[in-house]
Amino acid sequence: MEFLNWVRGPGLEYATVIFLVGILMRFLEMWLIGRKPDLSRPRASASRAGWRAVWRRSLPSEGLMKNSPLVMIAGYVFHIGFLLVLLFYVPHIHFFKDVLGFGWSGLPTPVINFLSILTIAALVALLIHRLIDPVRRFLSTSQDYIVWAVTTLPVVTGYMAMHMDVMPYTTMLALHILSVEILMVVFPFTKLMHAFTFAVSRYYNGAAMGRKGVQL
Amino acid sequence: MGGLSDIPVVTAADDVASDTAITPAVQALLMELADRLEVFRQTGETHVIDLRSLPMPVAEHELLREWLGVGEVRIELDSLGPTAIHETAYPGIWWVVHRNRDGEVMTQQVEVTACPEIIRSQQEDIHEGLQRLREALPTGESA
Amino acid sequence: MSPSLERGINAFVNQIDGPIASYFNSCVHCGMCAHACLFYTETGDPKYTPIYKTEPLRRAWKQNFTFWGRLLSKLGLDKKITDEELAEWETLIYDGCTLCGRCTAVCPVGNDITYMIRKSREAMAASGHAPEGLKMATTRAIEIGSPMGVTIDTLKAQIKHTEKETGLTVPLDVQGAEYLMLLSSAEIAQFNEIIGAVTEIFDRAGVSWTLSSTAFEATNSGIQIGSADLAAELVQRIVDSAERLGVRTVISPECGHAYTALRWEGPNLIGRSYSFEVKHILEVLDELRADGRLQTSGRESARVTFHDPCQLVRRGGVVQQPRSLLNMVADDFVEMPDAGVMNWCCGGGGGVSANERANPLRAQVFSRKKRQLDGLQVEKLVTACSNCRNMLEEGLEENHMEDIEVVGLTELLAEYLPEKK
Amino acid sequence: MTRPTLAQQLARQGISRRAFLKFCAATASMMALPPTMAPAIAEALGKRTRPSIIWLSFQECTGCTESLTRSHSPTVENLIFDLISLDYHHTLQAAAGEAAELAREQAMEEGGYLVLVDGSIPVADGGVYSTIAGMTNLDMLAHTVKDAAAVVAIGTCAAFGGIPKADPNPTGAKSVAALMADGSIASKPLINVSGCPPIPVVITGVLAHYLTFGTVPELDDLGRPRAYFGDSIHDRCYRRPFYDAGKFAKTFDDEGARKGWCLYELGCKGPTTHNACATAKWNMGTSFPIESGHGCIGCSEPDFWDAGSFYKPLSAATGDLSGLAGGAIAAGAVAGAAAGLYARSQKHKAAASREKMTVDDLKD
Repeated sequence: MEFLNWVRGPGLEYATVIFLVGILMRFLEMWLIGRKPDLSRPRASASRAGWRAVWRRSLPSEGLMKNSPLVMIAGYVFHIGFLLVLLFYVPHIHFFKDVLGFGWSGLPTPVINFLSILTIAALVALLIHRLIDPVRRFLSTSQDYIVWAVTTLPVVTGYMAMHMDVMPYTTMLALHILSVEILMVVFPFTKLMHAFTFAVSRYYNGAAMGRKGVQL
Repeated sequence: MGGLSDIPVVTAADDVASDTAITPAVQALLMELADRLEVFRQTGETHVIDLRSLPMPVAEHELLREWLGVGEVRIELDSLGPTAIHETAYPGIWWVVHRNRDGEVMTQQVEVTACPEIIRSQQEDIHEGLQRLREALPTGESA
Repeated sequence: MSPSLERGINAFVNQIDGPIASYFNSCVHCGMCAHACLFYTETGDPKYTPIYKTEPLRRAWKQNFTFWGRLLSKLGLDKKITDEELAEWETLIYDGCTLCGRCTAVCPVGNDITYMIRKSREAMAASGHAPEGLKMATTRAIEIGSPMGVTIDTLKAQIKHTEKETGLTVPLDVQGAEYLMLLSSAEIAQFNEIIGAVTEIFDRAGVSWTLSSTAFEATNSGIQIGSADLAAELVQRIVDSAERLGVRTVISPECGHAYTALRWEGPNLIGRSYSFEVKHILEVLDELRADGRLQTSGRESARVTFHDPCQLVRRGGVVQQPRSLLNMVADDFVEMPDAGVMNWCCGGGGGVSANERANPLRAQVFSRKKRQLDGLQVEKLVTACSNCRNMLEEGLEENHMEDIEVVGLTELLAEYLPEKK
Repeated sequence: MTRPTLAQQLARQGISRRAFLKFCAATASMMALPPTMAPAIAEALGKRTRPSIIWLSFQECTGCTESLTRSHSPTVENLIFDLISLDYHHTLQAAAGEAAELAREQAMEEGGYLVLVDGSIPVADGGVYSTIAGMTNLDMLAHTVKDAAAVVAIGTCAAFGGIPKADPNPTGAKSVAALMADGSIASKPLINVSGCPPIPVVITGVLAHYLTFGTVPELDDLGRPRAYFGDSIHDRCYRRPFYDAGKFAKTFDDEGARKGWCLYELGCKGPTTHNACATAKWNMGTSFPIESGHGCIGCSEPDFWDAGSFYKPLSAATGDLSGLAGGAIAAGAVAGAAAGLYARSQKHKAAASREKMTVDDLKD
């Protein structure tokens, strides 16, 4: 109980502060470097192509499906599953409503259950693939594995807390919240930042390509 | 508003009891009693279930009591408050309710035995009673 | 001061901008860029994974532009960039990358990896870690005027030869012409038929054009080696000549990188926009076609395919024009797999062809083009870049596929010009 | 003088063996022991003598005593007058003033007595916030505990500090355990009977256990008897099947609430609260809060008053996150701007120290 009180009290406060301060820092660090204006005469609207790329690159591409089907499918399943569970599990919505002041309707628990299992399976598949695939194994640093672990833990502990087979609910809930806090603390200092910066990089790339008249 | 009785109150257990003729908890208890009765028949080992220690609403106690029914024997004890004992419709299964002097329920037990121990005359009491009887007997001198 | 590690690191810091920071922030090591890269798919060696080639740049970013990176390197917890490391990356950045841009096109988080490698080359050159071949080519470009050592005298000889062949005047240094036509040294030295082809097409179309004796070379080795200063000098020569002649449009010839260098990088290199437009020869020809000024007679019966030069399509935005033009003359035009913006590189772009050390690797990765061609059964392979053309010819020869003829699109069109009235 | 055993005492009062057996059955039930243990209890109680008990009340509301005196099975009168010798209790004793304190001193003379404490002990400012007969609570407790056989902390205030210790705790209230831990009072076997108030049957059950066996019952990590605090309210809750089925009341007056669905989302602290409410129940065994449609507020747990709203689900944050977020965003903006501008200045420096590349740089 003391543990739970710590994780949902001061622990959550520390994590929130580190998370927000860290993300803002990273964003400003990135933005304030700035970029020189492009003096070449554009063939087409850069900004339109930029915004298009932000959306367009969320869609699966045929080539990737052919080359790395596992990363592609497991990647989609994990990202979508994770987001749905995060945003549409009723207790989570209660949490957000509490903090934000507004809520939304959630998905039925059996759906969330199913999504959690799918997400965990996809994450495990991605880890195995990272260990087996020559390219991904070669590229991977310890950070890649740490990030995998801190992303997977909240899903696993959350699922376990819902089903309470292993440990008392309190302990499991506390571990779940703690794992989320670890994720939040690690977030600004690792590649997890891509969850926010992906839109920025897609925009820059899309705009650079788009002003040349290439839409990808 | 007329009074408290006007507020519609529905308890979960009422709901459960009316919805289904038996609840899982009652069913589990009945199965336990059947097993214990079998053991008692074969080995003579008695058994007691303390209903108060079970997580069930009072309404479920009633449900269990209704399920077990009432048999041939009813006994009233007056000992540190009233105690009501009856044999259920299933011989060997007894329903025991101990109350204190204020009539509040102290324990409510279901016993699997031929005769609840508390009904028997106790050695200490017999000893003490015998003494009293002897004291009360008119002696030859007075006769 | 000569090139040094210090100068290199300084160059890294100078090159990093907001987009590069966002790209490094976003990379999740998914490895998808590897499958888009010719050098990985044809060698199977993970070190050619595009994002891995940007590792020194990443560390420069982390150590100079992130709070944590600065802290870690101050505490000595992050490796410093060393000369040995840059030497190791030299082969990845120059030999194992043609700046073809396929990785940029597939990255799910939208990283412009090609841009990052292009930027990395700035620091590589500043630290002295550029391949000999590229150094020499760039030196010749600056000192002689062409990476292949072609001079104005060579061009004048070719002009004379063309005039004799065609009976037409090849305009040189004509003040007030509408178009300034540039050439690549390969065209002057090897594929000189192009001069005649352009002369005849423009003559039929009634185009006012000229060559320039002070800016005939369109290629830019400064871009390939990664020296913005030298690249700017080469661009400036063209800009000065074009503005002196008062042309409205400068035409980049059949060359991929010459187009992107002049059209997209040029204004940023010299720090101002141009007073003229830059178009690729195929863009000009397609405009003439659309205006009805370019007409052809007769059709090619051979089975034809088109090899898209990467810098022209993916990095340049010239995609539809070659198709429209080819359809004017080709009856049996088939597209290669992944044609258009997702085409595969010939293997010699981005300065790789000028880097002799990379020859074996280049020959190895040609296997992709070979496979693509094997499936098509074509007689003619049309392209619009003299460097691609060179690479394709060499590759076909090595693979005993000389029966496929490689030809430039402008030349092909010139073959089907109607008889002069 | 040898004291009579409890059995002798009962017999002397005309209580039959049968009545004694009934009492033992009730006691076993109270102690959450299997009913088959009743004969063993009868035997043990038959040999014990009446222990002396000193009840100290400090920063408290008398709710614990109220709870105890409303204990119904067996009636507290039985317990108090028949089985124990309650030698000192502010509220209940007839004696007052010096006579009362004298009673306490006398009870202490023999040693081996049991000390019951309700209320927390203020230690701030020399303990001036609560004194009895000119003694601070701390002094009285230290003095009384010194020769005690064991201490029972009755109620959450005595066990964990309770409401007096809630933020900002102006009196410096501490629990008995905390005082033992920091050496302010002697360390003795301690039983925490938490709850605000504790369930009366739990108080008497613990006393009965001590009377019967003369030992401290098995305790959990918070010093509470496992027999009563071993399971969470949630574990023993009759509404648990609804939780498992994902059926939750969303408001106190919705269809779910009427159907008796789980109150988790309305802030029930059942899953984190260990107590015997779900089985022992309240008000003569009538019901317990959840049965009446209100979630558990977690009163038998440490810091329950500071552990967030009673009406927010357990998974809710207890701090003011949205307030905090504003500050964090401002701090992040300032730190980010500083870091960004520093990086920018580094870039300017790099640009200034940049040397133009010439063709000579390409020649070895």
